[in-house]
Amino acid sequence: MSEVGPKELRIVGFLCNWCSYGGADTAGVSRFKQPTDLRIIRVPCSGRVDPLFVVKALLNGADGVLVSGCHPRDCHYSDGNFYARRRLEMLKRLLPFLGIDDKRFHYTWISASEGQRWQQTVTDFTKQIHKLGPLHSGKEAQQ
Amino acid sequence: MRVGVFICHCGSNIAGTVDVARAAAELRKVPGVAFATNYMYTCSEPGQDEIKQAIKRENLDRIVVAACSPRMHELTFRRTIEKAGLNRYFLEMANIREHISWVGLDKEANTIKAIETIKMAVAKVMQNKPLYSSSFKINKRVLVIGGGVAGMQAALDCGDGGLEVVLVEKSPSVGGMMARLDKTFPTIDCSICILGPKMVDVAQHDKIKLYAYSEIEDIKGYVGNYEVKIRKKATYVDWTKCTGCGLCMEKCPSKNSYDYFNFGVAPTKAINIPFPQAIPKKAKIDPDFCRQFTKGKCGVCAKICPTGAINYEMQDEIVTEEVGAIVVASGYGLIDMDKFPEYGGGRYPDVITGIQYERLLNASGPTEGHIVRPSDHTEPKTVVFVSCAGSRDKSLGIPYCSNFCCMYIAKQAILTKDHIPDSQSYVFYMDIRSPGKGYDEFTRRAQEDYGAKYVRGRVSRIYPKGKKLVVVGADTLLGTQVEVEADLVVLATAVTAAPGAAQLAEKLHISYDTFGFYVESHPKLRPVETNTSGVFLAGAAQGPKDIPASVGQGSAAAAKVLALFSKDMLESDPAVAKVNENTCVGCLKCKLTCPFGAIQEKELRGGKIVASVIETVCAGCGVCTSTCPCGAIQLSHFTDNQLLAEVNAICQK
Amino acid sequence: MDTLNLTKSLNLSFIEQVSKESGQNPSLCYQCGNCTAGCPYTHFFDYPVSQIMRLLQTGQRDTILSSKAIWLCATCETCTTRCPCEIDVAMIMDTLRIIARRENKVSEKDVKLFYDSFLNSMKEHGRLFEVGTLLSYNLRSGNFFADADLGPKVLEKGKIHFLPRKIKGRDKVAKIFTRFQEKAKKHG
Amino acid sequence: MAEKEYAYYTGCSLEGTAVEYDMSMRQVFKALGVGIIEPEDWSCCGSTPAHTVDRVFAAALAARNLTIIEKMGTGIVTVPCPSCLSVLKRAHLGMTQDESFRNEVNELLDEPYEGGVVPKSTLQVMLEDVGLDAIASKVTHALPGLVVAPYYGCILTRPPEIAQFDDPENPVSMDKILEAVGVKVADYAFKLECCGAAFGVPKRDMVNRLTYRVLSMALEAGANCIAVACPLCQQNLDLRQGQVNSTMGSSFNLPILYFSQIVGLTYGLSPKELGMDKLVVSADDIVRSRITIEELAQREANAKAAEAEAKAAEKLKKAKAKEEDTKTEET
Amino acid sequence: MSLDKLKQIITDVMKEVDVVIGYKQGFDPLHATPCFITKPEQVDQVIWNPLCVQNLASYLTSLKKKVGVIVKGCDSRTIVQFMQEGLIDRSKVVVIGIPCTGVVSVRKVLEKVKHEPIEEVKFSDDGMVIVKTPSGETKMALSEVAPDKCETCQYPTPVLYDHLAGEPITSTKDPQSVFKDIEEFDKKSLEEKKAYWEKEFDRCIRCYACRNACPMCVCQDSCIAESREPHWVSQKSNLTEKMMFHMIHALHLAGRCVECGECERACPMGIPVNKLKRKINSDMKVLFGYEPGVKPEDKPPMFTFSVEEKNIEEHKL
Repeated sequence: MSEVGPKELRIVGFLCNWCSYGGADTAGVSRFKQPTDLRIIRVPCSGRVDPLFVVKALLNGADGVLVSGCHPRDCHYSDGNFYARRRLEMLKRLLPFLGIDDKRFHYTWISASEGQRWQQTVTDFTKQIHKLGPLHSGKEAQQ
Repeated sequence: MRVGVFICHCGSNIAGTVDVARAAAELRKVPGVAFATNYMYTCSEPGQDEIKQAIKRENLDRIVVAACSPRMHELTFRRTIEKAGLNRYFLEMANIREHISWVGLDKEANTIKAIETIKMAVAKVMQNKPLYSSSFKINKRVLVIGGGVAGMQAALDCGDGGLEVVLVEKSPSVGGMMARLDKTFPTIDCSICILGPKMVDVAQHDKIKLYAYSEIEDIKGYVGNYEVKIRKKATYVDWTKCTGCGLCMEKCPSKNSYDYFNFGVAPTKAINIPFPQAIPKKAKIDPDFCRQFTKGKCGVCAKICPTGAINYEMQDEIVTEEVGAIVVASGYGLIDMDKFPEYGGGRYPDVITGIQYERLLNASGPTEGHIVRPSDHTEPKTVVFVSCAGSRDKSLGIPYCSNFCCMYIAKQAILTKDHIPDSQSYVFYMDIRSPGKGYDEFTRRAQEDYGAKYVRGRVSRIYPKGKKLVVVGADTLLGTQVEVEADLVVLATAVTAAPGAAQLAEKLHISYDTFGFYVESHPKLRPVETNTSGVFLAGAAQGPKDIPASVGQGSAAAAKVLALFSKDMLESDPAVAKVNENTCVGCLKCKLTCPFGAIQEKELRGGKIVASVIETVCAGCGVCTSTCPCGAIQLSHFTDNQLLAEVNAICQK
Repeated sequence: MDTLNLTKSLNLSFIEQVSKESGQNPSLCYQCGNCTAGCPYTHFFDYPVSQIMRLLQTGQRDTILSSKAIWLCATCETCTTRCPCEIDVAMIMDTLRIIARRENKVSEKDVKLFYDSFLNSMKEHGRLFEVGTLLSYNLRSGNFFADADLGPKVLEKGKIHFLPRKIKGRDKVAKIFTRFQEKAKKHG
Repeated sequence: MAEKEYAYYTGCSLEGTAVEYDMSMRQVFKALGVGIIEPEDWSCCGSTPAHTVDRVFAAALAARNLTIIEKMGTGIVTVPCPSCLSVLKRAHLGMTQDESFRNEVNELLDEPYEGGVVPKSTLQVMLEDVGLDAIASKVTHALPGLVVAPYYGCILTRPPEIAQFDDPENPVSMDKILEAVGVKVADYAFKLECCGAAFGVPKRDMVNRLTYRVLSMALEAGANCIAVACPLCQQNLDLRQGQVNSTMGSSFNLPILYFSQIVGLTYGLSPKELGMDKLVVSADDIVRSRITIEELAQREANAKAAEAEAKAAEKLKKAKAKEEDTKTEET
Repeated sequence: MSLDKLKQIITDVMKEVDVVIGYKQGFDPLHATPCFITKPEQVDQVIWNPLCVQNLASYLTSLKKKVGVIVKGCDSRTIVQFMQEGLIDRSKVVVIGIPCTGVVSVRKVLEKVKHEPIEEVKFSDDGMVIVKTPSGETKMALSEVAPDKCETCQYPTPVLYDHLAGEPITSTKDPQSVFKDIEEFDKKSLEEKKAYWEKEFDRCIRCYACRNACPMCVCQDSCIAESREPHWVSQKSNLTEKMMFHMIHALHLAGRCVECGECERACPMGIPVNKLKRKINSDMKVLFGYEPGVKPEDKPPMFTFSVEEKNIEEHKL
């Protein structure tokens, strides 16, 4: 996309409404500074995140995808993140088989009170993606 | 489609680091956006008026508000657009404050991020569908789980408010932990004297149906309409016949039964009434110790019972109750002594827990209020209290404070001096936590008037030396190791979640933290609600708390139930899953994964099997949607297409 | 006692150094005193171990490094075993000793001398030569008759060898010493 | 059991002041059919001073031996001395859990250690690998009248993350082994209190006071002997007992035996091969009290018979008294 | 196994079911084709030889009647998987199992005979395939022209059956080697793997034959690859959309694919479409100790969870 500055990469984040989205809010309220590459999509629960969303984003231009939900046992819907954990783990193992570095996809658990952890996660993940560089070369982009 | 975009300055909170005017200008270029503006405080009354007017003036049918977090003001703006005649679900918020202006340093980058985030919201709102709530009838009966002081308070308040109450208590009598206490701090009034009348009220209240010695087997349903299965455990005594005369207990030859009520301070009989004030005052057989059960012969109680109430063949019974709301007041547990090998791990009889000491102090306890050492029944002259036995101890996985130990230790130190005037108490503590009304004065009194010696430091170990127990600790204020040769040591053992707390939570579909305490909906603003509507919390099941706090929560939970039941009908949240019966292939994988059992099998005319959502049970997590291979079940407001629109808005190769 | 000026004496880089070398976070300590309470040596310490932890939290580098306590700790691990905050206190004491040795700030010269005699014996013979170690320690400490009363008892039991048992690979053991010294020099 | 072979890291003390530990341990292992091989050309593990110098350096001194043992291919090395054990375990665990640490240590070594050795105390091997039943099955003799206070010392089970054996606050392994060979064990609260052995030489006064506490608590618990599994503890409690008596004004005369010596005595091994004569506080009384289990059984049977006789006499007396009573009532 | 015995079983089973699904001779001597036997006189059409490649269990979910079905070891896993997912009523299915010594890949045979017309196909007792074409007879070992799945087959005898036509056979293939090819492939560099898949998927013509042949693809006409509600893939014929389709197929089969190989057999472009699913299966084995279609009482791992996942560790950045 034209708006993305030359230094920024495209990172998509799927955050559950009750914990991680709240954690990102907490980080904001606490003014914990973060890199600006990430774009956040709010979902009710990490269990709502069909691994296909991650694939869709990665195939269509994202350089990295982050999924974050409530800590195991703390799910607002009691079990949603347990399903997410299995499905996202399956995807994480599949990506390198397709030739996509699994470091481009990270899933984790951050609670609404863990502003600092959110800041750390965004910062580290963004750094990791920058280390890997863009996923899509210019040639493909034209295609 | 005519989307209106309202970008908030939030004073300088957003406008300080995001070029809001430029964002508005960029958004105007987006296809579908009919109107875009920026405004100082969108959530203010004039700000909301501006939205309403623009909807009319510009003929807008979808609204995007770019401002703070939707967790903050989504409801506000939903009401705003509803007042202007739009369906409330035609609103999307772009969080450009918490996620952008407050966390990014570079204004240029922030502005680009804000523009894209708003574009995502626009893309999503264009996929939004109008959603409507439906209403359903409420069953105005309430279930209270736990007959401790919190649960009884909730039951009595609900009952007095005219609701029918079902009260389920796990042990043979109501009263909970408070019934075991001798006196209460900071007033030193007798615990059972103030609790007893409440217990009687519970028993006699015509709106309260009490199931003692019963447990929750299963819970089905949803707010307004729960179906609860209750297991009435076998007591081997027909309570309709038992008069509580106590003759059986007197004659029972099994004298070495574990006394659960007295925490094993002394043994009891295999058939017993737990304590004189028990409600209901009925006898119960402990088959682990009863000779009839362990040896297959005895039958003394059956022979002696004047009403013929004994029934060795009794089985557990399952009863079903229907209620509309649930108050969970299942209380707390205490950490086991065996977690403290350095304090003997339970091997030294004169190292006891705080609650055991309460029973020694209590006039109706096994020693009739005489403080004696369990080992040799002599009166202790030197008593050592160890606070934080397990609490604030990360190495035991209990980093939290148990809340009320500081206070009861002070109370016990005072009572010790009252009972044994020539005794000396020592209290090992790390911090004295006494923030309640009159609490700090009370702990001071223990030291100033009753001469309890407070020693700041932990106890490292306890070992027996002759008849004494040597308590080795530190006085960090003196900067030295200290030793006390004690006659009796009382450990303020850490408060834990009640045994079985996690299993009950699973049945209720409520969350619990890593320690097993139930999680409230909001730590400050929704302290007795849970995330499952219709289920409320009271007392120490939510976290360690003292009597006044538990009673307060019991009443608060009752108020919540009464408010919920003030209407005859409830409105359901329409952001639930919906099934497209045309594309559903009836594989029912959604039913397999739904955490709430909200999905049923349904046969259409012509025999086709499809999934069907019970709207009132669906909580809106969307696990079904990510499970369904053919996209036939879609979580409203978070459909595949809505989320794909957001992905597509930012991922275009 | 003088007022302790915390602004001036708070040595953050020292706290950082100890944290890094020991792998322990001193901030976890909430001063419950359990380490002191269980310490068998506390009567001989100038600062009980909980105060060493406190001094560390407040960055009192010089006081700590010149304390006797860090040299009198025998690493019995009681503090580590019982710390409710899961701090390896003995490891911190060890680290402080290492730093003190490196900085030549040893308060308990006798203890260090004994350790050094031991290490020298090891470097020389590959194994510990008990008599040699004791003699060497006595000579260097000026404490000529330390434990002289015990000598005859041991002697009588035929437990003492007057000649060191030298192992074949003692040059290899010595090499560990020299490599370490070289490395230490290189890194300052 | 007999097929299993262990590397046996003696350690310097067992060549000198703790030679009787080595002698008795070897005898007991032989009796139990446990094969042990001494690693060739082992060196001192560095305990205890090396860790005051540097962690990597300390680990390297220990790891040199681990490398040698790794090549022997026994997998497990059994170590009688807890001090050596602790150092070897620390080096082993540090090097297997942290790769950069391993590399640093290996830089100091001629041949790198790859992490293939599990160090276990001799106590652990006896309890877990040999088993109490096997230990009990070799008993031929009894030590009636002996009451032992097992003294574990500070680092045999601590810290739990390193030791990974027994309870760090109330260890019972030695109690169990001694009970298995039919010895009476006193419940004793000072099983773990450090005796100060590490400072035996430079801080004699300090050590004497610590030692005093341990000895007096054992006595108070009704013990007439202390069992140890650590050469430093033994040396401290035994050799310095006289010193303690003169500085503290006490008059202790408590034999301090290695647990292996006690086990050996119950196996009927000769006091000489168990190194009993090497003890400073004489254990001759204990040795003299030794009888065969057949003798013990005879003694017990006699005692029982006597008791039964006494009881019968008592009964008869009572019955007679009762008879008298009824007679008087009748009259 | 004797064909007579099979026919006898079918005749018996006919008495209790509405239809029996088996194989008959196809349009040329190299092809067998499924047949639906509803009358006793049709029993004689039935054949059994290594050309009987189709997975007949695929039909079970769409039939409402009581059915008898002939399955090989590999096909039987489909039935077990259906049972795990509650997709069939077991009481309405009579399973006639055949212990199988391996089938042929028609594609491989045709390559060997350079796609000449087939005049006759014979199988010798010593495991040879003799194919007669206008240019003469070609002899090839069965193992040479077997599909990949036969090479590591662990279940030559059906994992479940009501009748077994023949004596059970035990697998001689090393169970450790089942995913050897997957492991080998995974060792390649990311660039190599990416290039491989781009090349393979670029050939896809989106005919959906793989999906249609798949017994576990229960969505049939509701497949999201062709729907607009939801709209996961566009109709654009570019690599991204092709890959997206194959990812949908693979992820929807996560922990469900019984590796019958029908997708690959059906693909006209010879794309190794089963490879992705086998990769996921190898992970399911590691993560959850799960193998699709083996034990009827198992739960497919993507539709359940454990509170403590033994083999999933939290990922650190």
